[in-house]
Amino acid sequence: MDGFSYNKILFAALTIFFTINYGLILQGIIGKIYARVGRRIGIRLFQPYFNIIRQWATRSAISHGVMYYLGPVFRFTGGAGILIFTPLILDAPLFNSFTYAGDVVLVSYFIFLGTLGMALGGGEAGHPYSAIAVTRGLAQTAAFEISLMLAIYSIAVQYNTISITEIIRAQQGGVLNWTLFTNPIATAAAMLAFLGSMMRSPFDVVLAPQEIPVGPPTEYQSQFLAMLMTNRTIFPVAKTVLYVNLFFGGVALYDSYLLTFVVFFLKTFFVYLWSVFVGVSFPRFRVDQSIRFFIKWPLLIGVIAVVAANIRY
Amino acid sequence: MAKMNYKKRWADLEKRIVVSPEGEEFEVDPMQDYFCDAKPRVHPPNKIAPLEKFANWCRAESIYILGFGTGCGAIEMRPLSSAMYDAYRFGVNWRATPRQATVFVIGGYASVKTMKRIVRSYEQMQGPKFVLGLCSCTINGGMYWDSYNTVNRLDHYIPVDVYITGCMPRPEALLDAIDQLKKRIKSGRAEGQNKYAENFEWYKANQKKIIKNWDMPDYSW
Amino acid sequence: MVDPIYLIVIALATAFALGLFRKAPSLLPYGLTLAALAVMTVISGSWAYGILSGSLEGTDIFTAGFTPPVSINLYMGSLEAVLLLLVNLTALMTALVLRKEVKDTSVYMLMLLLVFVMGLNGVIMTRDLFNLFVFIEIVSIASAGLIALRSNLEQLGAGFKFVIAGALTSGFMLIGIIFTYYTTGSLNMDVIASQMSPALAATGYTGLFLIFIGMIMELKPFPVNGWGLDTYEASVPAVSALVAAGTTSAMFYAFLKTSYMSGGLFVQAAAVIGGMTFIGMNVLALQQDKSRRLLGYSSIAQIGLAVLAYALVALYRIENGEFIVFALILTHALAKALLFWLAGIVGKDSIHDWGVIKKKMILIAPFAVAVSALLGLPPFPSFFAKWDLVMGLAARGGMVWIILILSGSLLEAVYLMRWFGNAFKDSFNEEDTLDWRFGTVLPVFFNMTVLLALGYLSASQSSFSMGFNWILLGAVAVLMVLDFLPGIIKNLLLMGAIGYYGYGFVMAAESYRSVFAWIFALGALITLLPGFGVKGKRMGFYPSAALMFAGLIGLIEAVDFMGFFLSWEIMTLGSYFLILRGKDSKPHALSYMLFSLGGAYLLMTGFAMTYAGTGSIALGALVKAAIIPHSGIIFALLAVGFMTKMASAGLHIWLPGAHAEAETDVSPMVSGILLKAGVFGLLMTAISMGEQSIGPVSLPYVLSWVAVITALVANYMAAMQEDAKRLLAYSSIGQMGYALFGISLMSHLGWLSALVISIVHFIYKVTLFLAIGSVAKRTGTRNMYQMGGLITKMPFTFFSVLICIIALSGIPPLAGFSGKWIVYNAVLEKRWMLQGAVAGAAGIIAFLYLFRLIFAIFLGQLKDNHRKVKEAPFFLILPQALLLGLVMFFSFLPGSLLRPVGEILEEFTTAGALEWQGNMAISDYGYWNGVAVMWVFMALFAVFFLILTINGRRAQWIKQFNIVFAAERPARPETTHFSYNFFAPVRKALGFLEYPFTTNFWNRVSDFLHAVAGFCRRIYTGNGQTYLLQMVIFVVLSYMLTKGGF
Amino acid sequence: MEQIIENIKKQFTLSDVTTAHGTYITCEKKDTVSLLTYLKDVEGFKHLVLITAVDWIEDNKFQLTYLLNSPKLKTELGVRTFIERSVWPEESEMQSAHHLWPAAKTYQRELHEMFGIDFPGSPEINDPLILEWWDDIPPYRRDFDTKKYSEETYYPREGRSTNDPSDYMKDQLYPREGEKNA
Amino acid sequence: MTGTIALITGILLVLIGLWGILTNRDIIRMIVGFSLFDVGIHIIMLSIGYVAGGTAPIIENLSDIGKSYVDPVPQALVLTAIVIGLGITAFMLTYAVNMYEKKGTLEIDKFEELKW
Repeated sequence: MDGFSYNKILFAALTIFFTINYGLILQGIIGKIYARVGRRIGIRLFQPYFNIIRQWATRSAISHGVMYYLGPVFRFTGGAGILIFTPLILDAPLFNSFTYAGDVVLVSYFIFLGTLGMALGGGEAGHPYSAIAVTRGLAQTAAFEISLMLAIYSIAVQYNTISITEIIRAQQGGVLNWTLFTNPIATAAAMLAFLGSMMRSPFDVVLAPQEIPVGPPTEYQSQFLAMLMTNRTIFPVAKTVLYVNLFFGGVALYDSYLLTFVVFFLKTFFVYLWSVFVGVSFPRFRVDQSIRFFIKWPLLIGVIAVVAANIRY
Repeated sequence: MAKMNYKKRWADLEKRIVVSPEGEEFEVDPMQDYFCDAKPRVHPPNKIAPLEKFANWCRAESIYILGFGTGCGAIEMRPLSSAMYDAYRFGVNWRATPRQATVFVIGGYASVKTMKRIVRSYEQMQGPKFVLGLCSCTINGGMYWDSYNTVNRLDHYIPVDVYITGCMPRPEALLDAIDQLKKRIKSGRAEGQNKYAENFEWYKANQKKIIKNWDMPDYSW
Repeated sequence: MVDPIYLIVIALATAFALGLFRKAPSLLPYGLTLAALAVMTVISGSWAYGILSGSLEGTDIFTAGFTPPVSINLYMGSLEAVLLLLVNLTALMTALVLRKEVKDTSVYMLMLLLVFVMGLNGVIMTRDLFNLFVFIEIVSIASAGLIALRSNLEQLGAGFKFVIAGALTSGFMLIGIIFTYYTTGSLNMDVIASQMSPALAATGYTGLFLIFIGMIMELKPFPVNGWGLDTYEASVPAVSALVAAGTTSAMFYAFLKTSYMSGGLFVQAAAVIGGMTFIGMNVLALQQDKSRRLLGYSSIAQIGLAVLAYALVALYRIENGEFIVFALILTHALAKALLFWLAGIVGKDSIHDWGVIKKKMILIAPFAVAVSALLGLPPFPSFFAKWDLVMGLAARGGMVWIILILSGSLLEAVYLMRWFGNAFKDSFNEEDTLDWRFGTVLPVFFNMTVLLALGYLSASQSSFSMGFNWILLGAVAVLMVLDFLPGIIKNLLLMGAIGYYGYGFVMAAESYRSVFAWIFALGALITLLPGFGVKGKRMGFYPSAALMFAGLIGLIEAVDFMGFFLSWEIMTLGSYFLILRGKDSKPHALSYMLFSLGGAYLLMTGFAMTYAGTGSIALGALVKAAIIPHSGIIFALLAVGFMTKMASAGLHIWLPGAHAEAETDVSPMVSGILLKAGVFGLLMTAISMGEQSIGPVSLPYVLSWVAVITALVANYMAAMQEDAKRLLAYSSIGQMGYALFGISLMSHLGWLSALVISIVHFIYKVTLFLAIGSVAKRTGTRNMYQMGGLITKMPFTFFSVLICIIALSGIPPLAGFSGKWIVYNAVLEKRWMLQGAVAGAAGIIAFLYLFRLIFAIFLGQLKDNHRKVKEAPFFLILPQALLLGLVMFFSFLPGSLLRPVGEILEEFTTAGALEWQGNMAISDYGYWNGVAVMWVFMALFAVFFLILTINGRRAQWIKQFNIVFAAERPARPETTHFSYNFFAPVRKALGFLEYPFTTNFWNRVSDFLHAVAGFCRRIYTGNGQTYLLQMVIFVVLSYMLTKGGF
Repeated sequence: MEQIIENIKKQFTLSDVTTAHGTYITCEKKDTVSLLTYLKDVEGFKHLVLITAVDWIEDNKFQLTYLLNSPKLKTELGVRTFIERSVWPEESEMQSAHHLWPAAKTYQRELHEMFGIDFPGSPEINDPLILEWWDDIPPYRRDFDTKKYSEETYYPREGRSTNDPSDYMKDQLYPREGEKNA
Repeated sequence: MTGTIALITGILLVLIGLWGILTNRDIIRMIVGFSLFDVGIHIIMLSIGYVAGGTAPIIENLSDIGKSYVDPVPQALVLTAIVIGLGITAFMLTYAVNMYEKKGTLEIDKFEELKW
């Protein structure tokens, strides 16, 4: 909880840079995993780098209007904001640049800035597919967010704080101190919500690549798409880090930097893998089906988590 | 006498009189008001050669194909994404919208009607964009060489980077063509977009010759 | 001073003198009659003035030089004088109105009129029982003659029924008089009253009872009053006016005299009959659509109320009883005469044809005054009377009667307000004419003036001191008088008045009041700005707005319940007139008024119970009320009352229509500002009374669930609307749900959130309503799917909507987030996580409708006919710009808002209060640095924008149809704009939320009442004989019930 | 099937019945629609498979074939009729059968566009179906020279030899007649 | 005794009158019923003031003082009541005539133009 100092700007930039690279590699790995499940060889590990550089290097571009132009900016601001408001690694100054600005409530609401930017940008493009996809996305978000909120309430009561740093700190000192083990019900509710937020199968009808081409950004191209792609590399990482922080003990700063990064990598990777695991195994839900799913089981688990936390703590 | 109403136009594209909420009447011309009618521009390569070379390398290694089946050859493209051929390992990916694709695979014969859509989709693609002509039909009309309704040579209408012969060519041929395209891109010769912009009038005249009811702006942005 | 006996003499002599004239009418007899009536008016007026000013005393007038019991004597006291003045004035006015009838009929009519007035004078003055009977008979014969003035079939039938019913009644009375004489040996009421003892009452019971029931039947009790209704309906409106105002007042006074004579023997019976009449007639009137018969129902109901009030005053020994009863009866007489005269002017019987009244817009004013006076709305005497009555009843344990009186009043509001709404909104046939003459119009406005003046006078007569600032109402009156000026000048005047008064007012307001004072004063100024853009006079708008703002200011300034309640009602009235101005707002304004009145009556009951429990009507008494018995019920009553204004779930159905249909600049007033009155009241209750419970049920806990369900369902409903303003209206309901949730948390942070939400909701809802209103104005539609792509045409409006939806949804860099963050902390502190989660879900559903709002209107495809739409007019943009500045200020410096408000609340509770370290707010659970978030956001945004601009500077700007559409191109904007049934998948999954539970419930209540009315009113078969039978049965039953057997 | 043909023959004059590759009956132009109605309503040929035409340029006739299917009998029946072949830009005429099968509308539009056979009364019959703004002889008429058209319009690449399609087809199909002519 | 008889007669007349009013649909008969009702009331009034063996309440000379005489007030009242009753009956008859002229009938249940 420090105040502002100028080196934090540098730290924040480095955080974003680090996460972009990490996100790209993660994308490569996930793509590879998807391919192996389909018995293919799959993309090269560095394929996402090619894609993103190619996209930034596009020569021509078109713009549908002011909001269309600003949409990706909003989107990226939202993604980068979450990243620098969330502690990536506990007590590491480099990865805690602006965590003093707010707690988990700030982060969970800041997510919507990106959503809004995307929705507005896609909307101004005037393409009906964008609007259809946005309605789907918002509807699904509204459905899964409630169980996430219940889970956050549950652990907030458990740890008596909503500061992410404090929550991580409370989980230190052994694997069994993780929320996963101290409050498994809340973790279950949150991890189901996580599936929805990652927009992977069975909840990927928002993007619906062939039916309403790639969802909200259907009209996006060139640098605009490049910015969105960059955001897409950091956004899942930011979300995953948030879940790791809240439910899997976060990442503490070990004596060895290497160990710290290995732990960071493993935790985020395996949390991410959970959505991939589900994604490759299940077919797609319709939107109304996924809403019904989310307001049934995850909600029930979330309510149990809150009630249990209320009784116990 | 022939009763056929051959020159019928789509009513939604005609000029129309509308009444504003204040009751004022004015004319809306969809072709003028709803479509951008700017001409395409030439986008020269980056003057810093190494940067351009690097960008070309990335462009070559990241090929986003427009998933748009224009003819019977399109069926040969599908196996590429299967485990058998797995084009993904060469950096190939499919996008469902021209806005985000870089390579347009013309899958076989192009009838006049299809040609109209091909032109439109091609113009809607961004960036350095590349065209693969699949099958003989794109080269000389193939078995439709004397058809009243199928174009004979594609490169009169849009610039083509690589042709693939055969009727049908196998997926391996397509993979090979992609390889050829990569080489072409890396060597900086695949400037089809600029060629199109430079020779825009010529291409347009050719297109308009066969597409008689030209009911769209000259360049579909 | 002129001897009052001359009242009778003059009338009689003139009547006889008229006999000398030819039958054919001429101006002379008419002039003579007018002169006689005028002289009588002057005589009674001078007496009234004399007695009320104290220069005269009540005197007995003895006829034939003897004293009672030998002679007949009359009495002239203060009450008599006032009633005489009322009767004679009404008669004079009626004579004026009847000018045309005089030409059509004969001179006999004038004679009848004079005899009638003479009879009424006698009824009022006489103290002799038999003399009373004689005068009653004279009145009844004369009125039977007047009723059949036009001798058409309806009048004849009604008149005959009237005559036979009167004969039967007088027969009973006569028997009663003679029995009484037999037991008491006197006919003088004062003498009998002085002799009255339980023993005498027992022996003379039958006689006294017959007199009582006879007088009651003259007052037409429910259900034996079919003949009375027929009379009101059939006769010439002017005559009905005289009957309603004169006869009923005189008869009621006679009833009082006889009741006084019998020593209050039948008070309980009177209470039951009065109550029954009040409720019964008001229920039955629901199905009535003939205006004059409706007035008849209303008259009888009002008299029932007066009887009830008298009986209750006597039963419970309520202070200031004379004022209560006479305020009711005077208000009724004046208002009812006014309405009957108005009916004469309009000349239409069905209430659906009254739209023609709009040919002379000015007639709306007396109509509104009369209806409000009848309903007991301030500032009319009946309001103070009802208030005193209810307070007195509560203090002495008459809760049942309070419920009865208030529910009856609510029922009355249903049909009167419906009628008023019809008249104000219905279209009319241009060929219809009004009977617009000096003689017809003068009385109407005269009575209106008298009512207003009496209202002012009666405020001081109420037994409760009243902390209401009359200056405010004076301003309203001035605006009403100046209504002929152009709108812009009136707007300047009103804004000047509010600015001038508001400055001192805001500075004077303390504690949390100051927050609301700021909202009300600032809101008034800002929402009045758009008025400059409206051309023309805008008749009626500025007085109504002034009335509403006067009420709002009065709320803040009120120090006691009465001032608070009065302001509350004034505010309701003003906002009702404002809402009614909307295009299709008729049904919505009605339901708004009814719900508001219902809520207000609950408040009144709650206040009354507080007064009963603490003996004080100061607002501070609420603090004491926290520990008295029934404090839970008081809390519940007040809470539900205020929640009606906040439109919580179950009580919300008035809001969407009312807010959506209102005019462009009225919607922000009623939505952005008016709703805060409910928040203010509830916050006051919560802060004063603390946590209350009924039995084991904790009320704040119940409130919290109501609040979050309100928020959830309202937000869902908002997402499902096609109408942009309805969407905003539902959004208001949802936001008020959050505020209610904050209040129900009963903690520092909870209240802080409620206040913050009130403030920011005021800002962005005013802006949004102005923005959307201007879009609706420019595009000529409110359906969102008919708009689209307006961002290029109305860029500023788009920008303000964008900022507002970001603020409203609580996305961090803007001000709305502070409310959300505080709610989170407050929820954790209270551990109401389930409610918190529902509220959170509601917040996310809010995204759905907010995105829909901005997308469907401003993004997507621009429609053909909107290609030449212009940006909103300057005076709609100016207030938006001011408010946006405020939003941005609060967003950059959240502490500037949170700190002072938090300090205000620390006065009440400090537990869990925010701690401030520089710009960082620290709660028990988390922390938040709004300034840092804002700067981070701006820095990131700037950097990324720069990157994008450097990279994409060559972008080609293209037009709306340049989209990728599966190699085709879109056909038309209408078919390409995806907006109709926008959230179809959500509806598929969560459609059950849309089931109109509340609407159905209230519809069923309404249907049930109307069905009851439709069924029960069949007792009025129209057959005179049946009526007689009913009367006989009524007499017998009453006798048995009062005596408990024969 | 024989029974059906017997039944038909009772009411209609059939000029030819062939069962070589499926059953085809040939009727007169004026009888065609009533025969189709009879087949649909009485004999149960509920399904119209297609309508097609053959250009007998030598006989100056168009042959129309209505291919019907009976789901009950699981069999198909072709009804042929010959109509007068007009010289372009005159159009031939035939009665419309769209009231029997809505699908006939599309086939008739196609025939109108490709052969210049008009079906008065058929919906949208005058609107273009496949070709956009065609301004030549209807392309399926055999007097339309498709190769010439293609060469003039579509920029052929060099290096192909070709024959005139009508002569070529004549040589292939009617070699003796061709010799006679020659 | 005389007074009681008069009282009972009066009450009986009142009841008969009421019965007549309530059971006859003809307006004229109803008016007749009213007359009976009225007369009954008048007799009741007289019987109330009746003093057994009393003389007329006219004091002509001093010797009359102390004699019992009937109460004069009810008699005075009855005179007024009779006048009023007459007036009302006349009024009713006027109505009856008018109603018959307008509608051609005297059945009371035909005059139901106004109801509910």
